[in-house]
Amino acid sequence: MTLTKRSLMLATVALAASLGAAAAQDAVKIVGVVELSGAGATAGTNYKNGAQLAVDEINAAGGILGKKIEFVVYDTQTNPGNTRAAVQRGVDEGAFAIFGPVFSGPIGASMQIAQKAGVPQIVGGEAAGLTKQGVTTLFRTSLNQADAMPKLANYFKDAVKASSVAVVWVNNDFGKGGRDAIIPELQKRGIKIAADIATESGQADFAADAIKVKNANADAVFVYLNEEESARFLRAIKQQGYDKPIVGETTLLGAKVIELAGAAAEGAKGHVGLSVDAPVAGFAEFGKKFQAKFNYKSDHNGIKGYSGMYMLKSVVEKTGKFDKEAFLKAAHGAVIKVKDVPGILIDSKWDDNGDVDRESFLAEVKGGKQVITGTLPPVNKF
Amino acid sequence: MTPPSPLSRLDLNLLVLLLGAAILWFVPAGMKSYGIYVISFWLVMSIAAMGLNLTLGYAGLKSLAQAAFLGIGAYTTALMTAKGGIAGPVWSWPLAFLASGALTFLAGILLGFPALRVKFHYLAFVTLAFATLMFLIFRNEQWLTGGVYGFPNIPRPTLFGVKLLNDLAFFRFLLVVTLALSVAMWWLLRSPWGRAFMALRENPLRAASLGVNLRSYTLLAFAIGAGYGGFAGALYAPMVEFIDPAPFAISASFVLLLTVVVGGQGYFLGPFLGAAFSYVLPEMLRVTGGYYLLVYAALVLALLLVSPQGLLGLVEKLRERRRVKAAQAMRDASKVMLEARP
Amino acid sequence: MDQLLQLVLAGLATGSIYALAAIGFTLVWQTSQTINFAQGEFVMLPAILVLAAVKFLHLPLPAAVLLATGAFLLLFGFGFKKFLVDPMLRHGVLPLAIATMALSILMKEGAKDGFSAEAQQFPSLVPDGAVNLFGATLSLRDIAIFIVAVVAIVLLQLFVTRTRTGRMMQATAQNPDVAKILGIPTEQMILLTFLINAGLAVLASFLISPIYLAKFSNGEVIGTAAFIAAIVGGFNQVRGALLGGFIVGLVDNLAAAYVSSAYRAAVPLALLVLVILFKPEGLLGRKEERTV
Amino acid sequence: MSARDHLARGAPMLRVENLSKHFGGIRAVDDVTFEVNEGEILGIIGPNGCGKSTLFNCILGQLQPTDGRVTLGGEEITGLFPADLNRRGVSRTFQLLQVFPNLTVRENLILAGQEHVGSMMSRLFGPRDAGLGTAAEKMIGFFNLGHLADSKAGGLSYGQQKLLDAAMAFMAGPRLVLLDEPAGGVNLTMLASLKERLRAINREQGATFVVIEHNMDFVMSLCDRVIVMAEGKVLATGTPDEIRADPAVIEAYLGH
Repeated sequence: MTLTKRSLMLATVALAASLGAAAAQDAVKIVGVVELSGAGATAGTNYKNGAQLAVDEINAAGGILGKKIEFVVYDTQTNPGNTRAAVQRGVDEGAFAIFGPVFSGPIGASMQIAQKAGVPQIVGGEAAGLTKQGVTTLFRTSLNQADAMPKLANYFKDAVKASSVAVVWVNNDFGKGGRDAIIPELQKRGIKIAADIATESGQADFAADAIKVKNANADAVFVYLNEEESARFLRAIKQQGYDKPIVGETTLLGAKVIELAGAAAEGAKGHVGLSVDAPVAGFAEFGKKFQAKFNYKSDHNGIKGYSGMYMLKSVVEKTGKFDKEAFLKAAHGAVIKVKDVPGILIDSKWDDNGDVDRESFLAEVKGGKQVITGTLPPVNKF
Repeated sequence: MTPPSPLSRLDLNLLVLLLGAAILWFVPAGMKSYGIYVISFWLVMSIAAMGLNLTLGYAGLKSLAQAAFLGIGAYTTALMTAKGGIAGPVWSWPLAFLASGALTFLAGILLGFPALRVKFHYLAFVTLAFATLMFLIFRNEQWLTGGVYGFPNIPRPTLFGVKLLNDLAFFRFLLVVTLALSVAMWWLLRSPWGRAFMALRENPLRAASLGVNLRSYTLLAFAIGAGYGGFAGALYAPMVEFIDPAPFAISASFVLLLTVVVGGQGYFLGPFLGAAFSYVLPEMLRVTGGYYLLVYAALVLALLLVSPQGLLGLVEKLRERRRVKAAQAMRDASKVMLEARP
Repeated sequence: MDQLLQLVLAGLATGSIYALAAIGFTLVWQTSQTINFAQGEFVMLPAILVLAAVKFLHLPLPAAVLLATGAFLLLFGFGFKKFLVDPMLRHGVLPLAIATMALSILMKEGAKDGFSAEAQQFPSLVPDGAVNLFGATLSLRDIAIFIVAVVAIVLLQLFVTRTRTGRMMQATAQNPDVAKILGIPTEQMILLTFLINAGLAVLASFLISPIYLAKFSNGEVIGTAAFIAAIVGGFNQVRGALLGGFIVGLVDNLAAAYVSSAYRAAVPLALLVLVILFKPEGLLGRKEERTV
Repeated sequence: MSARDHLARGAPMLRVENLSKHFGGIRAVDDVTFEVNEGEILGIIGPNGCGKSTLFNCILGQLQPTDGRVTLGGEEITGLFPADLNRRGVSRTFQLLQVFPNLTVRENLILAGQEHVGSMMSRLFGPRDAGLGTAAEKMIGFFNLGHLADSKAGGLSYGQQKLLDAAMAFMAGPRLVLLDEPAGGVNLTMLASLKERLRAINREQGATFVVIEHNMDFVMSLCDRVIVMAEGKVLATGTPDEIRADPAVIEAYLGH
């Protein structure tokens, strides 16, 4: 019994101590709240590493407005409750901005806290709903699904010339969001949905799903899964001798998937938001630096973290001070060009909802590499 | 000099409980939101663990569904209190709280029926199946639960016309509810029911031969334990203000089970200690970076190897050893005196 | 029709992996009342060990396989029994079960932090490719998995029923007290079951990792499937676990195709509950007389 | 007091008719018939494996008899569950120790009586001891366990636990008590005390006893009447003196 009390007091003392630690005078604190374990570990680790790379570069070049960035990262375990706690902790610790998370569910759980505190939150999530809830502190680092899917639907109609499509998606907020966004777009273009197949996050055995896709006899299959699941699915469907077009969005054509799926990834094609293989000098440059530092190939989440950090730097420098309110004001509607800020990697515009707009690409896996076959303009010209 | 029985120790436990609540009322005053959030989270999970402690620790029924009950309570409360909720604004939370408890109580009875037929670890698998099904329902039935997108904007309760928006106010409200639920549990355990639950765990055969209705008490142990899970859920939802299926998955039920065992199953204060271990410690271990789950698991394993009865079991063991040592010293001393005599 | 056939064949291949894990689970449960919640992680880890040996020790693959197998048998066959099960068992079934839960987290996190959070390719001995069978496409790997698993199980069954050591082990599994009175070195026999369990896990790991990719979280699904298989088949014997494994593999695949992929995970568990409620001794299990 | 007086005094309380229990091909209990009269102490003896314990378990609902019936005061109770039987006034002790080790002696006794008073609700909201404090105190005194009243039962010596086990069987004021080897493993002093207490409680509560026992002296000096079983069947019935003189009984025992 005494132990209960004692441990409790210890706990409070330790908490108080950890909360009391103030940021150093000449540094600006940015707290990363990222999925380092759980279902989002791959995406989160890439996001964190990308951001870390940018932080190191910025600090080496003298920081932002003369202040070094103190970048602290808390793991969310891909759990909304933990994400909330971590964002709250970041806010309490006086973070100038919160970086992350990447998965949309945890973003939804935590964005109110950043909103309440008026702290900018720069996230990697793509689910359409996030920027529709009037949260003024949220900024994306990649295309909204609602913007990406029409581009892909056009691709199905014009390039693949499919009249029916089987849709395979992962049953989490990312996959469901993509599925909910693409199906109406396909139907709008007169394309039939031949099969609508949900799979589990972390699923290992895709044999049944592959068999189902094959027997659906659609003209093409749309695969919207996380990286590892994409690779497993590709292997499973190739084992079934499937020979129709396999189309995906960003993840399916990512480096990790190609590495894991090996030959099974060959011929997969689709739309890519961000890619180190895109014919953009900045991306390739980033890809090299990332590879050199972390010894593996970055996926699109690495680019998100990296370019997001440069977006922050650019907007702060534009306002000329570390003022969150001014930041929020300046960031909405900000247009950042590569010629001014090389670290942004690709010309980008943030609108009033925090959505980002930029060019995107069509790609195909050829010879074990992602090859860009076309470039699509931004949704709205800027 | 034998150690006190778990039931006779209860009176002392109540004292600790009241004292602890009094201290906790003031402790977070200087804390920031994060600290208050962590302590609030600890209280909520303590309630859920308290329920499981009744089912598992006192009545000996292995359940892997406590997080599912937490989820049922959380979604019920979310549905009833969020915009367009069923009840009116002032009464909405208290009603939702009662409804969450009642619904999980009924679910507990339902789940208790297999418990009457099934023995040992099989029961754990039946509850596992139930918990999996509940998780899938939370996730798949988007029209009801918001599915994978989650359920946003769950309001904080209103008390005496004041909305508990402030974290400290909400924490104190939480503390009062926790205290009330703990005292109710305390009363239950010291009543003849508590004795019957323990009899159920220690020796169901003998209990039956003494007229203890195994069926009623088994169902009750399940249902009340589940009800506490529901109550905890009714607090969890407004605390987090957003819920999605993840915190109610199977792994969360596992962690709750670990919580009860680590704290000391069948000890009244075990759930509080266990929840501190499972939910507060990891927050403190964040400094270890990505390794804290590893550290946590290693600590649990080490603890179980040293003391399968959990932390409070360890405390009792140490105290017992000291007692034996003292008695031995006394005997030695008297022996010396005897021998010293000519 | 050929969809059904394909699903059945793929289900049998997956099921044979579940069977390997379930058999080990059953053996360990019988000889020492250990409900091993880390069984799935037992199947996950050997492949990771192999990759770690290649990466950190720069061993060629065959040497890495040998080293990983040896290390795993030592740690999770012998060590698991000696340092976890033996000290915990006298405190009852539950604390031990909880300890294995903690062990499963430890193994998972250890694999993640010590090796990699990401899925890794694992080399396969069998080439990619497929054959046609009655109009159904069947991958060579599935066939290989099925054959290797079944051969291993048949060998195990022969060992148990045809050799003296095997029979002693079986006697120990069925009734350790009587076995001890009969002069069987039960301690050694129990250790043997733990080693066999570890060995089967290694085999399952090497078979499945080329398809599933080696990843720290792979054990979760396999572990649950192995429990279900063990209980559905009946805890009493190897044949039961084998049947249980096939049934779970089949049911899972058929459910994914014909029931609802969103509720797929619940279907094998529903089967489990039905078996527990109506035939608690399992499909091939023997009924035990109610005792007082 | 002889057995004849008992027969004259009491009506049949428990009647077992043609009871059989088969396990596969083994007839553990084979067509057993006997009666126990009110207030009587009946002993059942027999070599190991003669079916005594199986007979007990069939009467008490732990096992389902293959054939035959059991009546209690004229009401059929065959196959009723133990808890139901207990609420009809049938109580038992077990061959192996069956106390609740983590409850105190007092709590063990209160538990043994609590389900017989009040309702479920009164057991939740009523007094903690279910109004059995005095009764438990009396029972503790009666069995000389006063100094141990608040000790955990698991910490008691074997003999003390046996006493507690017996005391628990009497807490609810049962009409019929079945004692399964009450003397097993109990030392001589404790044995005398146990026997004396059992007799006293038989006198005071007027309870009827059926006792299974190996200890011949204990049975012969405690019981009014004795049944001898062998290979599942009743071999002989009579007063202790009659049994001692029965050649079939001597044969059965010496033959083994």
